[in-house]
Amino acid sequence: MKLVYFAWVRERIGKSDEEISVPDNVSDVAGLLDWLAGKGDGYAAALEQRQVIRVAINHAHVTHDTPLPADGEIALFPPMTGG
Amino acid sequence: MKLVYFAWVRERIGKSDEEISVPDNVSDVAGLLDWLAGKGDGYAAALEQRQVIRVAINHAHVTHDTPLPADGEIALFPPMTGG
Amino acid sequence: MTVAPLIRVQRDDFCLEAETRRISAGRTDIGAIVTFTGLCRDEGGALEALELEHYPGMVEAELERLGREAITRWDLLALTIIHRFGKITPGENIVLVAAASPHRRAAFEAADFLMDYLKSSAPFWKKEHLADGSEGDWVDAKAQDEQALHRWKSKR
Amino acid sequence: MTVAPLIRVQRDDFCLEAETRRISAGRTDIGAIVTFTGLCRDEGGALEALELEHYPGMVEAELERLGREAITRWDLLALTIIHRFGKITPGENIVLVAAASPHRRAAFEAADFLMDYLKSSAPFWKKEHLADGSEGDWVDAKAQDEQALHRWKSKR
Repeated sequence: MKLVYFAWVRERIGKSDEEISVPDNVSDVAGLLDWLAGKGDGYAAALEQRQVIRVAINHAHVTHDTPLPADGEIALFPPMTGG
Repeated sequence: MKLVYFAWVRERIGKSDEEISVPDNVSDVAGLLDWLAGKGDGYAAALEQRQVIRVAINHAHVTHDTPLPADGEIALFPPMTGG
Repeated sequence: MTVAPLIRVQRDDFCLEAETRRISAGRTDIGAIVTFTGLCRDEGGALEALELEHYPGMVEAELERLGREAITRWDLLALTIIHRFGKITPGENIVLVAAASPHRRAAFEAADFLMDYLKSSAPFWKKEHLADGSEGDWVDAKAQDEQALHRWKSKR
Repeated sequence: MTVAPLIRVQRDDFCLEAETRRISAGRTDIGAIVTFTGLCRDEGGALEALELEHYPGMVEAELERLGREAITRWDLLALTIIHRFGKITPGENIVLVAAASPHRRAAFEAADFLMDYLKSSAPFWKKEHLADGSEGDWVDAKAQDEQALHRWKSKR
């Protein structure tokens, strides 16, 4: 599965994207965020305020209770500030 | 006093402006409209539906109960359709 | 600094880009510009042209008054109102309102307000020239245009 | 005929006149065009530039989705959304929404709706570069931008 990061999520994690394999017991977006936060200080800092992190699966906004897809691109980013 | 007419008020009266002297007993806009309506067929046709006629005194919108000014320009016209 | 509305009543067409550039040139405090352009429609092919009659002198005074009211109600940095008169054919511009503000809501509301009021209080009258060569009627004022004004009386 | 939104996400500036001409050229059924232009402010001189990061692919998909929703809700004849990315200095354009309709209310509401939703759901993030040479912060999303969305949920 491909993860992509934007804005201060990207800066804190220290990379803009990566390929990952999640453990079998991680089944939804919330579980993914919990698991990622344990991967190191950068991840922990990026995901400290878990509730503000926005998530998109294959370019569509999703909520934290959305099941993870079998494959595809998952994006993590702060609230958007376009316009 | 100068009267100016626009749109179908102008067309029905048959002129775009005229100088008039109103009788002493005509004191407000409603009185002026009543008096004008008696001046001839064109005036009567123009002022048939008295309540839709809009009036401006010296370039400012006024209601029919407004006293006539001592001097100046009074405009009679249909509801506006700009924009 | 008090903002003064720029009012123009003219026979000629206007250029949207020129007007917004006039507003924004050399400044860095504008966050939003909303423009409204009103155009002549052909009413499904029935209309050849509109003839816009106006009351010179009063039109300018009334647009100035409306512009100043908008500037009082909203945080505007610039405001332009241009209204054409004379013969206007389908597809051509009739009116432009451009409102600039630090914030988008003020710019949207001011432009919307001005179009609502301009329709009912700026002394213009439209006469139709029909495509079949006949002389059309004077356009009737719409009751919904009068009703639109109530939107602004409950606010603020 | 179904109207499709014109979406562009680009580094370069855009021209308001060119975009409205693209919309109105050769047609006689448009009565109103409302444009919203969002510009970069200098925040009282503190800001040197904004850096706009975006999520390529998703931005286009999201703007297309919002554009189609607006076309479903309002009687639009044309709709253009252009959003820039990269480094943008004070006074420069950031975003354009242009909505055309037979009637003014639809054009106003659609442009207003799109700006509200675009702020909260198009994947762009603004980082400040400060005039004193220091690296500024990422711009925070405003609670009022989230609240603005409720305006559209009670309607229709």
